[in-house]
Amino acid sequence: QDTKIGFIVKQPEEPWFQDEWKFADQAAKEKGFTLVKIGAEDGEKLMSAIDNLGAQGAQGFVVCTPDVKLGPGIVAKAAANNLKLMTVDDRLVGADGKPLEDVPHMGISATKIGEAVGQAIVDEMKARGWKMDEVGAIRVSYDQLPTAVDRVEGAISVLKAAGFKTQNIFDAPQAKTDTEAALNAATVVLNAHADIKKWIAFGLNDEAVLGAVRASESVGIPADGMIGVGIGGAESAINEFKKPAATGFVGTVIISPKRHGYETALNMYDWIANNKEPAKLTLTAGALAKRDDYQKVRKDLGIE
Amino acid sequence: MSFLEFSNVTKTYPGVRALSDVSFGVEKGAVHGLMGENGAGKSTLIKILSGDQHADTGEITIDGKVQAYTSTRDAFDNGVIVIHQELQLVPELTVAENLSLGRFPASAGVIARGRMLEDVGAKLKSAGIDIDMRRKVKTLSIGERQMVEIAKAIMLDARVIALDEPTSSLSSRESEILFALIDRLRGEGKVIIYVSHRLDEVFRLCDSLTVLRDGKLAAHHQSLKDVTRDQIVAEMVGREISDIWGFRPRKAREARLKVDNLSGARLRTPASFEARAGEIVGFFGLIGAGRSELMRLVFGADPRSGGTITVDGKTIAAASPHDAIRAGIVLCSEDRKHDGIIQGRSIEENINISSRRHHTRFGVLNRASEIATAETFIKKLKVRTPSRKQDIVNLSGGNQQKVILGRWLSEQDIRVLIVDEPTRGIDIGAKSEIYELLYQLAEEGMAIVVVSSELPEVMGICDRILVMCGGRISAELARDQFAEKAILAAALPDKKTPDAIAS
Amino acid sequence: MTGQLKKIVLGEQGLVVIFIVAFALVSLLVPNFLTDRNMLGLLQSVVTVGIVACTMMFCLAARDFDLSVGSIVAFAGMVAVMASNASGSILLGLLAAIACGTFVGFINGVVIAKFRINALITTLATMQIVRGLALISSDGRAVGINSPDFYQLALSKLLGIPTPIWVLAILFGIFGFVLNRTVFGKNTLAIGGNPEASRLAGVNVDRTRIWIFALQGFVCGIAGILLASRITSGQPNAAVGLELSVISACVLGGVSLAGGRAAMSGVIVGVLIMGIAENVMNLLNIAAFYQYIVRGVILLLAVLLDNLRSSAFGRR
Amino acid sequence: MTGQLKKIVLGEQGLVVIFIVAFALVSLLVPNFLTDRNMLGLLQSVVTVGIVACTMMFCLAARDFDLSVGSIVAFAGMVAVMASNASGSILLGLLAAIACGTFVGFINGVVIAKFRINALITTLATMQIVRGLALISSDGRAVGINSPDFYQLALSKLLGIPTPIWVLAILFGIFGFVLNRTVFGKNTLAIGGNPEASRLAGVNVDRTRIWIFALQGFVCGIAGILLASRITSGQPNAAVGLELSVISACVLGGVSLAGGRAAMSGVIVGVLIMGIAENVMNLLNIAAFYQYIVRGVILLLAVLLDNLRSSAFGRR
Ligand SMILES: Nc1ncnc2c1ncn2[C@@H]1O[C@H](COP(=O)(O)OP(=O)(O)OP(=O)(O)O)[C@@H](O)[C@H]1O
Ligand SMILES: Nc1ncnc2c1ncn2[C@@H]1O[C@H](COP(=O)(O)OP(=O)(O)OP(=O)(O)O)[C@@H](O)[C@H]1O
Ligand SMILES: [Mg+2]
Ligand SMILES: [Mg+2]
Repeated sequence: QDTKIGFIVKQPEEPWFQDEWKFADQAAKEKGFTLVKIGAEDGEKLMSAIDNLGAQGAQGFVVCTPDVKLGPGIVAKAAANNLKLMTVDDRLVGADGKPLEDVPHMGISATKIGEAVGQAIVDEMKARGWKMDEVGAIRVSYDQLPTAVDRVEGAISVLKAAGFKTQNIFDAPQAKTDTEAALNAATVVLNAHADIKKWIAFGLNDEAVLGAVRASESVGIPADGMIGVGIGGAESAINEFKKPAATGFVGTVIISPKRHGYETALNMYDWIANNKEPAKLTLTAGALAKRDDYQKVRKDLGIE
Repeated sequence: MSFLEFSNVTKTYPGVRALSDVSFGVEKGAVHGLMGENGAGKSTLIKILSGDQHADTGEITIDGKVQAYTSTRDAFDNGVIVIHQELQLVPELTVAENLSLGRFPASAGVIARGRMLEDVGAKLKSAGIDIDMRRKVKTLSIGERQMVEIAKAIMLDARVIALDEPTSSLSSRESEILFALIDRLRGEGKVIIYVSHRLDEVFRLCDSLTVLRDGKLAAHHQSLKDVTRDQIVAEMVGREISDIWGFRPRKAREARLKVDNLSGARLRTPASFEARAGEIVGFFGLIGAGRSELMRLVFGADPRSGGTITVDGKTIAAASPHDAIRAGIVLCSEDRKHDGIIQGRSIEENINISSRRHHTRFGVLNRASEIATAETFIKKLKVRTPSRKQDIVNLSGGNQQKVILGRWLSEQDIRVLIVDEPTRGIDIGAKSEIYELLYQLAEEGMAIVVVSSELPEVMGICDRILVMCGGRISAELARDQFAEKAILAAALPDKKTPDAIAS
Repeated sequence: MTGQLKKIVLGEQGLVVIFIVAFALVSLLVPNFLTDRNMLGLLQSVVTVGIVACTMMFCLAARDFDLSVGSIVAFAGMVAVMASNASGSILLGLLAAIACGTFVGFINGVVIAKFRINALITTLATMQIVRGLALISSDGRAVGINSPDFYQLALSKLLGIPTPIWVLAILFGIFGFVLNRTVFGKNTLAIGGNPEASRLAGVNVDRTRIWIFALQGFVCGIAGILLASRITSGQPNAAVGLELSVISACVLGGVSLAGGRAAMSGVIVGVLIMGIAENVMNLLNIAAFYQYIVRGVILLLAVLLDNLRSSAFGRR
Repeated sequence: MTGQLKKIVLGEQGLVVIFIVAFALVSLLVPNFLTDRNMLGLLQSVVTVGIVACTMMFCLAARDFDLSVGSIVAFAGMVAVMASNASGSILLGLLAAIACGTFVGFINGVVIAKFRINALITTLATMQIVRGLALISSDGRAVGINSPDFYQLALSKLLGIPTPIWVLAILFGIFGFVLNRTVFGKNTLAIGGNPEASRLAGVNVDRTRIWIFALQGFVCGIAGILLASRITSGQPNAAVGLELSVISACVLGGVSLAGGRAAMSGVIVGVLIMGIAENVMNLLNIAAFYQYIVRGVILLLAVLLDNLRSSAFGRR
């Protein structure tokens, strides 16, 4: 019987997941199994997707869940459909909020990524010789998404540890997770504190930080008065680095979709075909990419 | 060959043959009457003439040229204007805009407002229609709207003008304006097709006449000189009706409905009146006299600001139609399109909507009784329809009116029946049957209030007439005091000589 | 023969016939489609949409709109979980969820009927308010279920068929009956046909509308509970965009947005068409971006067919 | 005095008056609100919604709906960027974007007017199809702009005011004029007010509707270009949910969903109210979850006020 593996992601439109799928496909081609890609934006779609995989005769699946609290449900559903289960990016938790250790997982913790962002910003501020007191921070937030909260809180914890004042951190809540919403929210913050001339920005992803950078440009803050560090390293961030002149978008913490996509699919295949159970927990690292070294960083991570 | 010629026009709707093989011609400078029972196919013929509907077979020729319209626009461009039976106005636009719709004077798409107002103003003035053309149509009463609708006929230089029951919501004063207008148009050599259920109007206006029956041509009169009313009625209905009122004296009993100092937003002067069991009370007045407003207040359709309503000695809240119906008051409203028919639902449902509560248990319908009720009233009121399941919008105007009447007549324990223009758009045969029904109900002890703009009607069937003028009751006459002049005098706001408008 | 065929396809039950033909085709052509497991999975996937469509049908038939359903479903799910967790009694949790759903629906109804505020706007507002409440009550995070019995709601089976599917079937039955055979149903249709005429015919329009929205909330409460049980947690972000799926399903099923026209059989078919489309796309492994296009095209085709059918019969 | 006051507040321009009062209050109470920079930021943030609202007003006035605007805006933005990059000419890119937008709108119009498919369903379908196209054309990724001149569209200023705001103001002016003073505008209102009467009066209803949707697409094209320039890239996920914001703004501005009633001044006020609400909430640093609730309540209050106003004048 042919091996069939599902790969379910929470936001199929997002470049990140597109990349994961692309690399998983690569693994499928190499090993000759069928990969079924399904997008499941919420818990209900996810449950249907698992049923659907079961009906198709798949033997296992990799999932990035729309919500980690779905854990027990996913485990039960997978068992009901007799499917092997691995998670990627987001680790499942039980009702008590503790991770489900039994489910093999590959990922990087949201807090860790946030901390990397914070560290990059602190380093850049030091390099530019900024005094913490005269800098304002835009926290582009999308608190509806727990991951987003963890990421920005991670960044803030590093900033605070480096001596950044809490009262200089301003919240710019996005109504949606696109650049325009971040741009509008950040503009308000910048205009409300016109006296602050130096700004830093961080958020859920590259798009959010880009919004803040665009906002700084539109209110006339020069590129050297802005430090934005994004997360993801997808096209929109790379575009910034390709621009002829440097912008306030200083860097992005690239997390590699290659490992996440390729390796999880491969592990799942090994598990099904060769009964080789994957490691319970694999943590990948993010890497900071800046204007001058992004090509190298991407190559190191196995992207192009 | 005549100037306007219908030849072998046939039209079938699902389950209904509306017109079969109708042929006749009309000459220039003539007003041609078109009569027939409800559902005989008059409106259908007019709709085909206007390009709104297409005949299955047969054709229309004007001035020797076969007309092949694909839309109403083509009909305009060929000089055909039609005033439809149902009002076709846009409430949010002004009178002037409504009259210019479809042909605004404009340069490069920008409306020449000045020119528009000038044109419309001139046309309205020449026709003797006195309506502020800057008002939005939604602020006009039905009668005023009808006048606006009629004004469309003169807005364009038409060769053929068809009017489908234009006087059904006009009182005699407005009707006169219309008749003068028609006379003028005749003088200008237009062809005019005039649909009406009112025989006196037809005799007053028409040069020739066609009678339709069941979609077929029943009679065609080149001239009305030697034709009698009874003959036309017989051609339409298939039997003789000698006295359409058929008034029967009754005895009024105890007072059932007592209205005391009732007032509301649109009826500033408080009104008081009463109606007794077994009595038919008529309300007459000119357009805008406030009769409909008063009845709506009694029925709780509009919020009242003061006054009391008593039925059989019991004061009732009547804060809504729902309450009023349960207190035994029902109102059959004048605006059937807006307030009467429930579009998209069957005849059966339209009839049962209110009275079904007598047959339900725990809110569950009693199908058998619903079907029986529907069938009963379809038969009793002679509604022309292929089945009780027919969507009410597919019925002819008069048949819709009958269904709405059926809705109210199927109610039980009515104490007070208010009918506002009950015979609007209803053919002569059905009219006399409806009067007969009203008499029966009165004899059974109901108090009946009839609001009508047809003076002969109120004089013909009522025991007592209340006249309204300018929002208040201006006169009350018992049957032995009925006199046209006196009634009209009371109805006229400006105390002009009533002879000028008496028909 | 062709005349006969035309009559069947274009007749009153035409949509059902078209659906059956389409279903047969899909069964033949798509591997793994017509298996027990896939059928059950398919049905389970339409439970939320199907349940909410029952009352949305009434809403649309009365010429109203309800955009708040997605939020209410999410909120009710949260309440069910949190109340169960807090009180330790699942029953209490369920009651609380249904009460909350009904209450929100009731408020919708009162605002719309009594203050005469446009239903679209009112429910757009409550959609946001209720979503906000759901997020606030849980600080934006999903809430796990303490008692495993709660999952059983969705996992338990009767005659081999999961409970949620039974609930759906029962609600289909009840609301089909209510629409056609009760005063409430007929009044709803009448209000949609002509609200003013219905009022003058003694229908208590305001009360009927309030009832419709309250029922809608009630049903959303049930849907929320089943959803929470299925996904084993209360999620404040659940069921985003549900309103559009539900309205599409209803319109696909021949419910007129201009009011006055609705049939339960149509809505069931509409719900199933939407579910099958999703299911088949996943079975055929159609790429995510193309799914958008396929979904749009199916929607268009389905209404187009229905339209041809209606216009062949001269009704609009 | 109170009579006078009542007359002003509840009169034709009542919404405008209420708005001015609210604006004054906010200016006084919210620090940093009434500054040049904040005002410009506020205006820039409503450019997309405002531009699209211009034609949505026509759409609603004609008793139609357009849910596809968000997708068209995103798609047009993508096209602008990709065509500019491919051809090396920004002008060509802009033309391509506007042509694409107009084309989608035109298709919407043709399907709705000629095949008589419900506008809600049609545009729900095109909304998905066009979003799918936007995602497919770029493989779901943002596309960067090669030529920095493209950014200048959004960054350039005239008399100290950024170009997008000028564009918005000009479109407000044009469409206000079109609505009230042209045959097209009056026909639109007539179609919404009474479609049957308009048809019988010889208005080419189908053509007018097609024009409305084509214009809507055209305007979405412009909005898409400005948005792409503003965020310096074409993003396939941009403007999700735009349709609801735009429709809310229009309804807030007194456009009747039952058709036939619309005014540009109202729509402008509606757009500004929505923008100010967002702006003030951010200025006051209201937590994200509470923003949902505040947004909903403001929406309700605004229509409630407008309703009181209308009913005080006896119109429905
Ligand atoms: N759209 C339609 N669908 C089905 N039947 C229709 C439709 N329109 C009209 N009819 C039927 O065609 C017949 C003729 O209707 P028409 O409106 O021409 O009558 P009419 O002579 O104008 O009657 P009235 O005096 O009541 O206005 C009626 O039996 C009516 O029910
Ligand atoms: N919707 C409305 N808005 C504002 N004014 C109205 C409205 N409807 C009617 N009116 C006004 O109320 C007054 C009385 O109305 P109406 O003409 O209906 O009275 P009526 O005596 O029943 O006459 P008829 O029924 O013969 O038309 C008129 O002056 C009319 O202009
Ligand atoms: Mg007729
Ligand atoms: Mg009247």
